[in-house]
Amino acid sequence: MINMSVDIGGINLKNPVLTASGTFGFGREYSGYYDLSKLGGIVVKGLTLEPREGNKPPRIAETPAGILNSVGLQNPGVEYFIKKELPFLREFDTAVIANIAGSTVEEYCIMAEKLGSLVDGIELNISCPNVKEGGAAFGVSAESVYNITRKVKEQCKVPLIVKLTPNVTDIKEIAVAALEGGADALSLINTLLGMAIDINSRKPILANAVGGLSGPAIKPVAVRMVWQVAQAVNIPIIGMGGIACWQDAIEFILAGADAVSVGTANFVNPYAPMEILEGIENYLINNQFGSINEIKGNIRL
Amino acid sequence: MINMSVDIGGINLKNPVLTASGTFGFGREYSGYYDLSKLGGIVVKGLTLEPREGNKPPRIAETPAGILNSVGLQNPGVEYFIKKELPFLREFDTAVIANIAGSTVEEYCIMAEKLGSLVDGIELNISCPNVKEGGAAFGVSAESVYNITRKVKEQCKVPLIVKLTPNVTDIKEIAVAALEGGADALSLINTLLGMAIDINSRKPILANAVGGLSGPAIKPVAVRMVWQVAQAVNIPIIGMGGIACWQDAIEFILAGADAVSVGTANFVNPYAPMEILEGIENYLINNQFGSINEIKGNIRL
Amino acid sequence: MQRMCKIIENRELCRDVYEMRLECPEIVQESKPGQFLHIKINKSADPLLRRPISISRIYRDTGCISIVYQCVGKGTEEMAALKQGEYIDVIGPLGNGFTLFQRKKSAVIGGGIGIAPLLEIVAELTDCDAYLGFRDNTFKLDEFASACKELHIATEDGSLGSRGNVTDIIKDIKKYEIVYACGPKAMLKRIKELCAEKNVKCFISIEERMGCGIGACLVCACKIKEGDAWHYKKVCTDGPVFEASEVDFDD
Amino acid sequence: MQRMCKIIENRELCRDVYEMRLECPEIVQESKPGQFLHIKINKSADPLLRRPISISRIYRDTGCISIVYQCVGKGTEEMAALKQGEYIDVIGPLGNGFTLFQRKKSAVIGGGIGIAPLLEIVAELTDCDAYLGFRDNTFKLDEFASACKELHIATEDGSLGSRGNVTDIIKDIKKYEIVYACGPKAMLKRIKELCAEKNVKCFISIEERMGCGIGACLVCACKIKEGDAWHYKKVCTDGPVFEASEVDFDD
Ligand SMILES: Cc1cc2nc3c(=O)[nH]c(=O)nc-3n(C[C@H](O)[C@H](O)[C@H](O)COP(=O)(O)OP(=O)(O)OC[C@H]3O[C@@H](n4cnc5c(N)ncnc54)[C@H](O)[C@@H]3O)c2cc1C
Ligand SMILES: Cc1cc2nc3c(=O)[nH]c(=O)nc-3n(C[C@H](O)[C@H](O)[C@H](O)COP(=O)(O)OP(=O)(O)OC[C@H]3O[C@@H](n4cnc5c(N)ncnc54)[C@H](O)[C@@H]3O)c2cc1C
Ligand SMILES: Cc1cc2nc3c(=O)[nH]c(=O)nc-3n(C[C@H](O)[C@H](O)[C@H](O)COP(=O)(O)O)c2cc1C
Ligand SMILES: Cc1cc2nc3c(=O)[nH]c(=O)nc-3n(C[C@H](O)[C@H](O)[C@H](O)COP(=O)(O)O)c2cc1C
Ligand code: FES
Ligand code: FES
Repeated sequence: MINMSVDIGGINLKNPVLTASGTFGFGREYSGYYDLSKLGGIVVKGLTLEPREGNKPPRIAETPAGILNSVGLQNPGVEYFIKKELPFLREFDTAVIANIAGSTVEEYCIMAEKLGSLVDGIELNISCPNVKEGGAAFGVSAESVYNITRKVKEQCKVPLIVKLTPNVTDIKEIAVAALEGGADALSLINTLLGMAIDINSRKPILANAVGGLSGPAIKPVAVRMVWQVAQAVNIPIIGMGGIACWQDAIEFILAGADAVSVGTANFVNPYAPMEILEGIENYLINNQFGSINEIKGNIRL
Repeated sequence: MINMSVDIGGINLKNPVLTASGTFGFGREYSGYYDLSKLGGIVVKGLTLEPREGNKPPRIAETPAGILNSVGLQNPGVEYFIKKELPFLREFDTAVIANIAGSTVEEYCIMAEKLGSLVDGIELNISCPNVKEGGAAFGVSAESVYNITRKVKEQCKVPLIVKLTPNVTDIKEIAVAALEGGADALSLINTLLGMAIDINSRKPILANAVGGLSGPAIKPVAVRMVWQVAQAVNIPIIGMGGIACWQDAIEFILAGADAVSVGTANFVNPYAPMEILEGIENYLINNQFGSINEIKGNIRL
Repeated sequence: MQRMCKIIENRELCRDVYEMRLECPEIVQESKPGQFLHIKINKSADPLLRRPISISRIYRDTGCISIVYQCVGKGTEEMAALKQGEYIDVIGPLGNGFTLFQRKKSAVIGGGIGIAPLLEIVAELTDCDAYLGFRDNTFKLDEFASACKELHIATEDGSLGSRGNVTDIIKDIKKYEIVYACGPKAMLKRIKELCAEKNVKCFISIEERMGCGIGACLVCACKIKEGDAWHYKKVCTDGPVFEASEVDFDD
Repeated sequence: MQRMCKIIENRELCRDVYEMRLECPEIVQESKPGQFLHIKINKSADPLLRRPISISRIYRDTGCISIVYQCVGKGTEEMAALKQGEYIDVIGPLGNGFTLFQRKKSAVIGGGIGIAPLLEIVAELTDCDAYLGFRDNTFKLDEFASACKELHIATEDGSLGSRGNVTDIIKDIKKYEIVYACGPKAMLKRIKELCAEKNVKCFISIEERMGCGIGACLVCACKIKEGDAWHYKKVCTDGPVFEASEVDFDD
């Protein structure tokens, strides 16, 4: 029998397939396509302390093998989530991970406190601008990653996953900072900053001018970063970035991921997470492995 | 009449379409497909002081809408280039730009000296590891970019183009460092660091494990960086990264590029640079612009 | 629901405008006018996303749906190249669709490819006039002519009907109790004003770039007024049909 | 040269192995055995690159070229789905190709899909034997049988000929003056050794992942010995055919 379960810094997942924040709403929309209890976990849409309306449309642009998005964290706020969305998610036998975003460290801390142990884990989205420190994203300097991780960890009653932004010179250094700050696990990658211009209107396609690049196009960058980080830290890694089929998922696990998140692929194929789960299981069987752990990081150089 | 010429920091190009370093050899291979004199310029394969054999194969992996390469600077050395390749290139009425790479600042300087004014410009490839300083690429810290630019500029008898690596947190800061070091122009982007794994052999596809990602997949990142850099510096920019058709080229020019380089697209369509050139000209005509300058950076936000 | 649908027919109606008939009995059962299909044209990652295309006709007897689409880019061009007998990956029906009021005097107003979702409306309503605007080439006029009481046409180049915009040929909007409209934003905005002036109830179908098409990604935002407040609703699930009066076009 | 070539035929020979006949008179004029075509299967950016496929037969009378290919991934699978009458984007002929010596007693040795480029060799030579190895399914045996003096077959599952590797059924390599081989690396390495032992001249066709296919990008490196030194040559222009003795397989 194949052991599909994985432990992500204290969160026990029945299998290594999650859905990525912002691409799966609060689960409702996909619940008509398959039983969400089959998922290893659901990472919910990024939450903020107060409700947010997000950016002006257009918020999406298609690029070769990818998309740019600038949703701007539209969400109903953490309290609404707890009252109105979490009960629905709790009907399913799957891990629920809250992705949180803020403009200041304090906001993140308050959210972690409010979420308490109502969720199975908290994912820290540090790709947001740090308003008090000039507006650069929290995630681009090791120092600020260390700081925010340490402070939020103090408030966290559940395992803390720090989600790394790929828009940095040295992802290993950032990963180590999160580790030292107390992260129980890491997830990567968030989107690459990109831009697309409509040559007829001569305007950026996104109302926000720039947006986050996701989808198959970024997979090689994501695999590389997971590989680098897996060598630099010894905490579990959730790998993501362009995973569209089970082969992609295996690639991330071989690079060093303990689990994978499916993002943009949900838009193209709502069944993607289920097909990926099945494919991983078959790969293990066909290659006579007994568990995910046996292939994690298991490449020959 | 349309004025297609552009000035790149003192290099006068008859039109804004160049071919990117490493994707066009020394021009010979494509000379059978069209008259190279029609190009704005040719940026030759990266040169080193001594001949290099490069990395073990496989050196290429295909990824969604992109490729990874790890050629490892296979080249016959700068002296062979001057003696055996340059005379051939000089048969054509087009700008010849030497792309140079090295392991130490001194190597770059010696090459610049040797090239003297035999070429129309020198492009500094700073994506190479700085062997004396721990092996990080020259291009990832503002300080080392400033240093290498300043030192090479002292030896340069022709305009100096600094080619930026996209694997950095803040491309604007790097661009400013190159400007302050004395760069006459910038080119961007070089490849994004990526990786691909063969799930059957459980080995990286590239013998070198990691390689540089190029092709349409990276276009949104490249356009964003060109746009950011165009706002930060006032020297000419050669934009590249995934340009496959004239629409892509216009996108880069609207983002702020003065000229464009065609790279990976040459492998797919040897006529790509010619088709792009024609498309740019038609776009200017159809939209009643008189020159490239009129559309450069001309987007409405 | 997601289904592989057989292409029964895919033909050019006029330059760059195509009609495709799909066999999809299960989707037909749940479909109503104004809803859309979210179509993955091939298996490639380029183009990556599905394309939202309105349901143009629902043939309950044969279990088929017709869509009418215009080639404007990579996706629609590839769609035009598909052949009868091939299969295509469809999610649908999606969106809210139009609520039809049989006993009210109605008008449909369409601009360009925006006339596509109006075809099923006129097929289902008994007392309906149509106002259609085109740039130059016209299509589907016969179907409108036979299903509507009156048919008014405007073309930008004057090649058929009045020269100019469709909004200019609507002489007496207040004779209608309900207006259903689809087309370019500028047209919808003008119709919203016309209807507001005369107090005519008006439903419009809005286009916005989409990701998932099912409400999960929040990219398809449309600004909706609610009293003095506003917020973004989702075109894919809250729409694509909205009451014209609640849509804020000024953003 | 680059041409859009019409597909005259595209049929399955055995499971996952296809033969495609292309109309390309200008390419035919310049082609010789062992050269390859560099094929862009569709216009999409995914898959992005061209695919190198050996010329299998050259039909000078009809101006056609046959290629024989195995479905191993996205590109070849899409190729298998193409239909007669469609066009495909081809650059070719590329590479050096085999130099044939008519008056010498020759053998071709092929493994799996590596037999493809050998077909034209046996068609052009008069005194040639063939040694072919397959995993299970065989293809193109008739063509070899009628063009060769002797035909020896090995299959891994023993379903036809001897069970085992093709290199095991070559009893007397020294009766040949020249050997032409194509197949998996391990097979080529073994053949190189066999021929070296008995001093038989041997030409092999090498595969390596390619970018441009025309010598500009330097990704298709193959390690070649020259005396005590070595350097990387380009499979696409210096090869794909090399003398076995100069290829360094140990890297
Ligand atoms: C609810 C709805 C119903 C629609 N019904 C029809 C219809 O019946 N017939 C028809 O011809 N068109 C319809 N459209 C527009 C149609 O979706 C676009 O024309 C189509 O997606 C363009 O794809 P492309 O690849 O050809 O163009 P590209 O410009 O290459 O597409 C690039 C990206 O932009 C998106 N995009 C481009 N134009 C539009 C647009 N107008 N609306 C939404 N997304 C767009 C594409 O989906 C894709 O993601 C509808 C759109 C929506 C939102
Ligand atoms: C000179 C030469 C001649 C060849 N002749 C034939 C032939 O006659 N018949 C045939 O079936 N195959 C031949 N091949 C191999 C053929 O090119 C690959 O099987 C094909 O490119 C696989 O593409 P794919 O998209 O199906 O596979 P994928 O694995 O999806 O391809 C991914 C990438 O790897 C490359 N690649 C994968 N396998 C190979 C390989 N073995 N050699 C080179 N590149 C590879 C692809 O070109 C592509 O860039 C030849 C290769 C070379 C170099
Ligand atoms: C529309 C959209 C919205 C997203 N919203 C969030 C978010 O709120 N918080 C977050 O941490 N990441 C967000 N992401 C990033 C994804 O979770 C994921 O890291 C990224 O898309 C890469 O994975 P993919 O290529 O599989 O989509 C979003 C991505 C998309 C496409
Ligand atoms: C095979 C290959 C070799 C390259 N070699 C070099 C090089 O020697 N020096 C350099 O500065 N850039 C090199 N590049 C980077 C390109 O010049 C270009 O910056 C990059 O590929 C992005 O453009 P593209 O997406 O159009 O290819 C190489 C790229 C490829 C694909
Ligand atoms: S398209 Fe995803 S929410 Fe509307
Ligand atoms: S494939 Fe480009 S040099 Fe051989």
